[in-house]
This record gives sequence, structure tokens and C-alpha cells, in this order.
Amino acid sequence: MTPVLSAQSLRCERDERLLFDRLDLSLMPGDILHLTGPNGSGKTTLLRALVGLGQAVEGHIQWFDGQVQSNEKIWYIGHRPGVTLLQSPLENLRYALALRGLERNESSLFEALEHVGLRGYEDVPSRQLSAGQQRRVALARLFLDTPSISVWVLDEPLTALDDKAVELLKARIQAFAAAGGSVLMTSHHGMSGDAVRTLALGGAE
Amino acid sequence: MTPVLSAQSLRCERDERLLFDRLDLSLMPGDILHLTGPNGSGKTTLLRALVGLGQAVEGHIQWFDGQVQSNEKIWYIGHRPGVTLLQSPLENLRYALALRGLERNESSLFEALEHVGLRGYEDVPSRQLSAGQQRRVALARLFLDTPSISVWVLDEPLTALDDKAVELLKARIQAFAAAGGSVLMTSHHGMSGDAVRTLALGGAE
Amino acid sequence: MKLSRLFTRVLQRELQLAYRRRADLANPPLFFLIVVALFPLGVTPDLERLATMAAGVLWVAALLANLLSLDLLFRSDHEDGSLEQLLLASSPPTLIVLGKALAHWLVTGLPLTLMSPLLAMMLALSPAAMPLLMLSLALGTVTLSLVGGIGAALTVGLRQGGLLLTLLIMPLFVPVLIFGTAVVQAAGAGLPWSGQLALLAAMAVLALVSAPLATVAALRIAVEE
Amino acid sequence: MKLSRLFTRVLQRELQLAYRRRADLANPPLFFLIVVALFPLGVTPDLERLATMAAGVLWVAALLANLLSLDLLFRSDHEDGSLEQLLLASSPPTLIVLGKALAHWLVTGLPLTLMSPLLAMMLALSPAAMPLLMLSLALGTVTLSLVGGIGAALTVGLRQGGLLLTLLIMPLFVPVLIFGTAVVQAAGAGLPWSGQLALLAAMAVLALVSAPLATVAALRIAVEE
Amino acid sequence: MFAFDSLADFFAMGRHGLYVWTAYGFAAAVVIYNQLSPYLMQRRMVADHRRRQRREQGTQPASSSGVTPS
Amino acid sequence: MWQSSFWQSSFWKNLVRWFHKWTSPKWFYNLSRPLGAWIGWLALLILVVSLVWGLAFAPIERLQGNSYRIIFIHVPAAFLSQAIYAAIAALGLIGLVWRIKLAFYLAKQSVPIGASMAFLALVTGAIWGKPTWGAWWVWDARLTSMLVLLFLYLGLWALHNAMERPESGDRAAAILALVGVVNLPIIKFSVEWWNTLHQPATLKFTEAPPMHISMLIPFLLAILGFYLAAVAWALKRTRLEILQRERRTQWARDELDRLGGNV
Ligand code: HEM
Ligand SMILES: Nc1ncnc2c1ncn2[C@@H]1O[C@H](COP(=O)(O)OP(=O)(O)OP(=O)(O)O)[C@@H](O)[C@H]1O
Ligand SMILES: Nc1ncnc2c1ncn2[C@@H]1O[C@H](COP(=O)(O)OP(=O)(O)OP(=O)(O)O)[C@@H](O)[C@H]1O
Ligand SMILES: [Mg+2]
Ligand SMILES: [Mg+2]
Repeated sequence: MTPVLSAQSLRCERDERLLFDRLDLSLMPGDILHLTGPNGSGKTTLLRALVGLGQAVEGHIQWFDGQVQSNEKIWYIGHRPGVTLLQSPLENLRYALALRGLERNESSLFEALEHVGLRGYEDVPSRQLSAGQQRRVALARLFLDTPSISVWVLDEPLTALDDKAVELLKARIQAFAAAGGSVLMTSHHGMSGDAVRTLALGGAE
Repeated sequence: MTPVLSAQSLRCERDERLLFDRLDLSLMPGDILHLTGPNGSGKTTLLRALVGLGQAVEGHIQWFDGQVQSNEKIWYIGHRPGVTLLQSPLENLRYALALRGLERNESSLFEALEHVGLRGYEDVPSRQLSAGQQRRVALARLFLDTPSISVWVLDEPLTALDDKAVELLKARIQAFAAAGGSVLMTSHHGMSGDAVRTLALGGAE
Repeated sequence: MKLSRLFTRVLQRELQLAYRRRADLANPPLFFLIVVALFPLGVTPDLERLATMAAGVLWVAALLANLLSLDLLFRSDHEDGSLEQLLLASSPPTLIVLGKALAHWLVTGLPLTLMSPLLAMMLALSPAAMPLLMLSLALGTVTLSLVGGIGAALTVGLRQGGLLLTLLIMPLFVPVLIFGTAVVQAAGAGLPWSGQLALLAAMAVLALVSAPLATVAALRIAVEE
Repeated sequence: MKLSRLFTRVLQRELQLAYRRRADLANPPLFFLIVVALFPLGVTPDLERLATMAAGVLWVAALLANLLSLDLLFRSDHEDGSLEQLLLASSPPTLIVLGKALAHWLVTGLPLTLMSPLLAMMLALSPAAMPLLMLSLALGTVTLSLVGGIGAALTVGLRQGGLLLTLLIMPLFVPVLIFGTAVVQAAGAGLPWSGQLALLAAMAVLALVSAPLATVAALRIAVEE
Repeated sequence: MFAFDSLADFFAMGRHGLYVWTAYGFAAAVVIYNQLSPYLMQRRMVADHRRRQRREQGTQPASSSGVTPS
Repeated sequence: MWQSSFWQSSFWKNLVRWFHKWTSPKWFYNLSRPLGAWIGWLALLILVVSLVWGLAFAPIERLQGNSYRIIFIHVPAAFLSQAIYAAIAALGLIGLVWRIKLAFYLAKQSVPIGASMAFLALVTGAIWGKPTWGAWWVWDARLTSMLVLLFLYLGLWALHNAMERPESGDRAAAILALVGVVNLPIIKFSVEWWNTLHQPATLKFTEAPPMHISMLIPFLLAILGFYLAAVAWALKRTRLEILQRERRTQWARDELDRLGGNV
């Protein structure tokens, strides 16, 4: 089985502070890799570099076997979740799919939004949602059935969610991995489960 | 003892949804009032209305005995923590004090920043800090000794902090209440302790 | 999903967003109107003298109006993280950028073009020049939306975006301004104008081909910042 | 802490922030320069004809440069939440707002005024009018910074604020523009100008007294949004 | 070979002394700017370097505790 | 992206390795030190000779009198400002395509030099214009396109400064420089065309008269001198830029210590 992601001898120095050096990581289908570490240890920096949004990390990064265009297989949800405040949750979800070349019918979109507790808010402009609800809009895409996506890269997906939503999302992540997907995530919440491997950055502490 | 805050028959309707109605709350010196509730239940809305930043809530709100100008006794730290990204943590802290008419000498500012783990970052522009570090900049003011401030109003202060920082801040909140301060806060983390009262919004879910 | 499908989706989203903040849509035309109206006030009310400068004033005002609206092309996408998603799309981001530029033209360049005859009348521009004023503005604003997109992308993460954008883009826009006014002035004076108009069109085509590439390259820098 | 102390702190912070982004400070003057340079390109290179429109063009360009820089007066404060803190300060927010407006004038209005003679020369403005160009710009930009602050406050939170800014602020700017150019034109033509100048000064004083109040009211609306 | 009759003549440059000498003055200013500014840059960098060194030396012994990633 | 066999051949890899060594900042730093000094002194010598010659010994010009002596600085400055812009764009392309940091550094530090030359050409031109045309400034084609060039320079510099991270500034400025260089001929052409339409011929540049040899030699020397000086300045500035970017490495620290000793 080829690894989904393999990265070797990653090194990152920011603002004259060495965040990590000679870091190797690999992600196999079915894996959940949970990056932990104190604030400022470089989790966000690493994730962004891995998906190709930053140059702060040096080293060798390879997605899949290096041949396929990797974007179309990855959901990346960052700190700023890419929710357009002037659009409704429904429109946001539809556009997020379109950027992956995907389309789903109305009813499955509604279903995904209902999953994340946005029933009744489907057509409200997202700027009128609370902090946690806005994050849920971005997370709704994870509750869709999208076979072409095999990796999730999530930066603090559990932030600002209430307890129930935290449990729901954790379960969904487990289910995705169980079905052969791979997850790379950061969080200050603990993750437990068979498939979860933890990688702690900022080991000094 | 006059209550620090007393509010009666609060009612909030947003976007044709009734968030709460006939809500009474009061805060005494030494109290920690922990607002909980699922995402979108109106915690932020309520806090902002209480400190005077929103008109979405109807009802009677009185700070102290209604005579004193209340702003100067309250630290409010919201979702967006008011950290100027172009300024260093030190400058941010100093300006936050100035807006309360306060001044502290350099060394106590340094100490407060060290408390929140920003040692060595005092002079870095805040935009170069990580998500959690930026929140710490705002929280540093809570680690100063400011006798004129008797109330803290904190909207999800524990968000984005790592475990150690969460514990540190919780302890600080307890200590403040033990010394006679009052705290009104929201959070999706549990809070425990004698002085903590919990008020759950959005009971429907 | 076909590329054309994505393009339509992007265009649809952009127009929808524009419609949602439709009050902002009125800004460029209003600005255009006000700058043009300031001239009789600030310079001279004499219609004959106004007529001689009409072409230039209209073009400068349209250019400024268009430029000011460019600042917003990527701003809110950057703030809410949509820009990252755009760059991580499974299709070439140039296509998406092109869709955005087209939408921008539809909601600024086109309205400016359509209202220009009215303002031209206020400045007593010769009626013979009107159709060419419109044609040249339509072509010129296409170039501006595309080239301006590069500037908007270069400045998106930065504070003071608007002014810096002007500084970066204005020099590039000198030829469009010159040929644009030349077309109108030539038409007003009954001289041949097709050569200049062809040049305007050529510049638009050049921009169409090359600007999206530069824009995407600039956006990549912006998200890294 | 005394109020004057807070005022100094605010001014200090604002100037410090301006210094931190000192590269941005060059933007309004450069924008001014570029807009002025567009007019000869668009209208005519003939110096005599340019001279007749110089006063108007300079004033319009200065106004635009100032207007554009206003956009940022409260933007980043709003984005990061500093604005809420400002409104919750223990001292009157009008004072803080006044400090911000003063800082804005120091870093835009003043530099624009200082560089205006150079541009006036490029447009062949009569040398006799130069001192009054500077004086009127100095006074006028004070008004712009203050009144513009209201507009900036209105636009900062509201998505649809752009329209309001243009709609509400422009009419307020028009008198400044008219009297400003009138002073310069009168001085160039050797006519008396002290009346218009006095009016400019009166408008500045009026703005000084009333604009901060309106700005704070607008900011309150902005944070509620 | 000297193209002028006298030194005074040389400074007067016909009627154009003011123009020629201001032009050369500007040229001298630009040359001096270009020559000097790197040295100012260098001075600033060295000062920064020293400050950084001092800070590193100053903070090293004490920083074993605290939450800062080192 | 790099799948084709040529890009993986050892020949190519060796070439790249060699090239990277050649463009390594440290290597350049050490090489440019003596080189820059030699060029600098040579430039000084040539400039002094040519300008003194031009000012004091070149014969007076028939039509313009002594004001023509401005030519010895005006024209070199004008030439250089254009050449430097082209160089910046080329360096930007090299930097973007081959990811060579050194090219970016050189491009960045050439900007202020080029801008100062554009400024000098404008100022000396304006000064020259007063006695010749009777106006400090006219909207002539060459003047206008020079002004636009200055704007392009200022835009580059502003962009460099506006970016938080210098690496972002490098790449953004490279994009802008490339877009600008495509436009530069269009600007020049359009401005000239615009001007000839409106401007009476009297305001056209006087053609450089066939120069007397005793004017031509200092003239050519002055051009050479300015070019060499610009190269020396660019080398010096680039070396500082290298130090700034590499200030965390040991060799740069040592070098900064050494420089600190001499300042
Ligand atoms: C602000 C005013 C001026 C500017 C911006 C300016 C700009 C330029 C530029 C860009 C060039 C280089 C042309 C090329 O690369 O081929 C140049 C060359 C030259 N300029 Fe000027 N100029 C100005 C005023 C003047 C004046 C007033 C004179 C004299 C009457 C003058 C005489 C010359 C001459 C003789 C050359 C060399 C001709 C050649 O080699 O093409 N310039 N100037
Ligand atoms: N734009 C930037 N420029 C320079 N340094 C930065 C920048 N952003 C972050 N850093 C630095 O990089 C380090 C890692 O930041 P990062 O955001 O990756 O941390 P993190 O592990 O995600 O922390 P958190 O848990 O707070 O989100 C921090 O020490 C920060 O100071
Ligand atoms: N600007 C707004 N306009 C209209 N309705 C809004 C606005 N902001 C929030 N709401 C609505 O008010 C309700 C309460 O929002 P609020 O932000 O107070 O929730 P919260 O309890 O803080 O949630 P969270 O835990 O997600 O932060 C939500 O249902 C939301 O839809
Ligand atoms: Mg992070
Ligand atoms: Mg909330």
C-alpha cells in the first residue's frame, strides 16, 4: 500500500526560532494523525506547508505516489474556514463542492447541514450565525459522501464547537478513517481510538 | 452587599428565533457565572448586551448600584480579543491599560506576559504569533494586579489555548473570584469549583 | 464536472455576492458621477471649455471609479479563507480568477460604460463621439478589470490596499488611458479612430491571456504571507 | 490618568502604528502625484490649458487621496476587536476618536499639503497662488480627516457602508472643494480670497466640534452589527 | 583647454550657472545617497545584531521554566 | 511536475548543483567584496575625470551655451534608469523560474539605485528644460514616460516594503516587474504617439547634435562611469541584503561581528 502522504526531514524555522527539525511523517489509508503541541509549536505552519499553502517548511513532501494531482483528493479546512459570510450555509457548501469539481443534489446538501445542526439555518446569511455555527458550515462538507476525497486535513476543527458537536465530529472522523480515509488534524482536545496516532510538536515541554 | 450586576426579564429574539425570554441573572462579588449552551444559543449576544455593545437584548440591566460609570471596573474580552497585530504584546497590554486609565511599570507588564507564556515574544509584532499566542496577549491583562477592576466578562477565553494554558487561566479566574472579583464567562470547557454557578442557555437542545 | 461548469458556478457566485451587497454596486457609478460633476464646479462652468476636456475627464473618472472597486476583488475572500480554498481547487485557479474578473467587469465596467453618455452630455461632449466613448470604455474597462486583478492580488493581504493598488496599476494603465481618450477625441473631431480602437482591443486580448496567470501567482504569495 | 494623558497615548499609538507601516505613508502623496499626472495624459499636454484647470485638479486629487486613506482609519481596529475596547474605555471615546483624526491628518493631510507646490508646478499653476494652495489644503484636509472619520466609522462595520460613505460624505466635501478651489483661483487671478479662506477655517472648526460625536455614534452602530 | 576665461566665469557658466550647478548638485546628492545609504544600512544591521546577541545571552540562563517553546 | 527523464538525468542534476553553488549567497558575498571595491574605485576615477572634463574643459556648445553641460549627468542617468529596470525584470524572471535567491536580492537592491537614477534624470531634465524650453516641466513624451518609469520603481519599492515577509516581497515584486516590463514598450510607444499628436514640434527634443570629439569623450566616459558606479552600489547593497537574510547563519554572524569591529 502506498502511503497517502510521506514527508521526510521537515524543518521549520520561524522568526529565528527552530520549531522542528528532521521531522518525518507518513499517513496511510485508515490513519488518523493527530498533531498536538502547545500554542506556537508550529502545527498550523506544518499543515499549511503540507497542503501547499506555505513555504515556511523545508523538506521533502509527497502526496500519494507523486503522480496524481493531489488537490482533488483532499479536504483542507483551516483556521479561517472559508465560509463566505454573505452566502447561506447551503450556498457555501455547494461552492465548496464545485471547487472540487463535485456536485450533489439539494437533498443531500440539506442532509449534511442537518447533520451539523444547521437545520433551519440553511438559507440564513452566514454572517448571522454564531461563532460555532459558522464553523459548522465549513464542517458540513465532511458529512457528505464524497468518494473522490480520501484525505482530510483539519486545523483545529473542534474549536468553538459545543460538546455535542465535538462528539459528533469525532465520531465522523473515526468513521471516515474506518472506511479507509486518512485524517491529518490538529486540536487541543484529546482524540482517542485505535486508528489515532499522535505526533507531538514542541517536544521541549 | 449590592450585586455587581443584576438583570431582569431579559429577552432576545434574533432572526425570528426566540433565544431566551424572562431570563434573570445576578452577579455578586466572588461569583463566577458560567454561561453554557450549544452553539447559537445566545451566549455571545447576551454578554455583549450586558457590557453595552449590542441592542439585541431587551430587559433591565443594572451594573453596581446604577450610579457609577461601569466601564472602568470591567475587563471585557470578546471573541475578537482586541489585539493589534502590528503592535507587540507589550504595547498591546500597555494600551489596554491606558483605555482603563491605568498605567503599570515595565516590569509588571513583563511579568504578566511571562505568566501567559509570552516570555521572549514581548517585542515581536503580534501578527507573527500563533492563534493561541494571540489570545494570550489579550489574556495577559488578567494577570496584572488591577484593584480598580472588579468584574471580568470573558467570551470563550479558553478557546485555542493549549491544556497547560487552560489550567493556568482557570486557576487565575478562581483566584480572582476568591479575592472578591466577579467573573461572567462563556466556554465550552467545563468549569468546576465552589464559586462557579452555571447558567445554561438554549435548554431546548 | 466540466471546466465550463465551474466557470459558470464561479460567475454565478460572484454575481450573487455582488447582488447581496448591491449597495456597493452603486459606488463606482456614483463616484464616476461625482468626480465628473466636480469638474464644472472646480474648474469652469464654460461648456465650450468643458467640451474640450470632456473625453479626458470622463476617462480619468471612469478609470478611478473602476480602480477603487478593485480593492475588494479578493479582500473578503482572503479574510474568510475562501482564497485558500480557491487555490486548493482541483481545477486551474486561472479559470476561477478569470470568472471573478469577468464578474467584476459586469458589475463595474459595464455600468460605467452604460452611464457614460449621460455624463458626457453634462460635459457637452460632441454627440458624434458618444458611441465611441462607450465602445472604448467597454474595452478599456475589460483591460482594467484584468490588469487590476493583478494589483488586487498583490495587495490583498496588505493594509492600505487601495492606495498601493493604484500606485502599482496606474503606470500600467497609461496606454489604455491615452488610446481611450484618443479614440474619443478623434471621433469628436471627425478624424479616423479605428487604429486606436484596434490597439485598445489588442491590449484587452493581451490582458485576457496573461493577467490571470500573474494574478494567480500573486495570490499564492498572498496566502503565504 | 488625566484625559490629556490618554489623548497623548492614543496619538502616540496611532503615530507608532503609522510608523510601523511607514511604507504605507508614502501612498497618499504618491496617489496624489499619479492622479495629477493622469490629467495631462487624458486631457491635454498644453500647459496653458492645464494651468486653467490646475486648481480644480489639484483639489480633486488631494481630496481623493485623503478619502482613500480614510478607509483604514477604523478598519483594522474593527477587525481585531480594538474598536469594542475603544468604546468600552473608561474615558469619553470622542477624545480617542479626536486623537485618531489628528494622527490621520498628520500622516496624510500634512504631507499632501507639503508636496502640493511641486505638483502645482507640473500643472503650471501661477506661482502667486502657491501659498494659498497650501494654506487652503492644510485647512481643508483637517476638515476632510474629521468629516471623513464619520464616513469611515459608518462604513467600517456595515457591509453596505460604501454607498453611505459616498452619499453622506461627498456632499459634505463638496463645499470644502468649492471654497478650496475658489481660494486658489482667486489668488491666481489676483482677486480677494480672504472670505473664502475664512469659510474654510469655519468649516474646519465646525467639524472639530461636531465630527467626533457623530463618529462615535457611528462606531457604536458598527460594533453592534 | 580650460573652456572658461576665469574661475568666476567658470562658476557663472554664462547665464546658466544656476541651472548647471544645481543639476550637478543634485547629481552629487544622488551619488552621495547611493554611496552612503549602504553604510547606514550596515550600521543599523550591526546594531540589530548586537542587540540580538545581548538578548540571547541575557535570556539563556533563566528561560528553562516558562511556557515558551525554546 | 519533474517526471520527464531529462530533468532527472545526472547531467541536469549536476548542472543544477553547479549553478546553485555558483549562485550561493555566501559565495557571491565573498567574491563581490574585492570585485565591488575595484569597480567602485574605477567608477570614481572615471566619474571625476569625465565630469571635470565636461564641466570645465569641454568647449561651449553653440546653441545652448553652457547649459548643455547637464548632458553629462542627464543622459547617463536616463540610460541607466531604463537599463536597471530591464535588469530587475530579468532577475525577477530568473528568481521565479529557477528559485535563485541571489537574483531576488540583486533585483531588490537595484530598485533604489534605479529609482534614484530616474529621479536624477527627471530633475536634471527639468532644470535643463527651464533655460531651453522656458518651463520646468512640459508634458513631452520622453518626460512623461520617464515619470511613469519612476512610478514603476516606486511601486516596486512600496511593494517590497509592504510585504511582511521579505520572501513574499521578492516574488511579488518580481511579478510586478515582469508585468511592468511588458508594458514599458507599450507605454513608451503610446506616450510618444500621444505627444506627437498634440505637441508642436518646437517642444521636441533637440536632436543630439553631432558632437565634437572633445565633448563626446567625456560624454561616453560619464556614461561608463555611472554604469560602473551603479554596479558597485548594487554589489554593496546586495551583500548587505545577503547578510540580512542570512543573519541567523554562523558565517553571517561572524561577518556581522567583523563589520561591527570596523564601524
Ligand atoms: C524632465 C525633463 C527630461 C526628462 C525626463 C528627460 C528624459 C530623457 C531620457 C529618458 C533620455 C534617454 C533617451 C533614450 O534612452 O534614448 C534623455 C536623453 C536626452 N535628453 Fe532628456 N529629458 C528631459 C529634459 C531634457 C532637456 C530639457 C534636454 C535638452 C534640451 C534634454 C536633452 C537630452 C539629450 C540630448 C538626450 C540624449 C539623446 C539621446 O541619446 O537620445 N533632455 N532624456
Ligand atoms: N506570519 C508569521 N510570521 C512569522 N512567524 C510566525 C508567523 N505565524 C506564526 N509564526 C510563528 O510560528 C510559530 C508557530 O505558529 P503556528 O501558528 O504554526 O502555531 P500552532 O502550533 O498552530 O499554535 P496554536 O496552537 O496557537 O494555533 C509561532 O511561534 C509563531 O510565532
Ligand atoms: N449579526 C447577527 N444578526 C442576526 N442574528 C445573529 C447575528 N449574530 C448572531 N445571530 C443569531 O443569534 C443567535 C445566537 O448567537 P450567539 O453568537 O450569541 O451564539 P453563542 O451562544 O455565542 O454561540 P457559539 O457557542 O457558537 O459562540 C444565533 O442563532 C445566530 O443565528
Ligand atoms: Mg494553529
Ligand atoms: Mg459565541
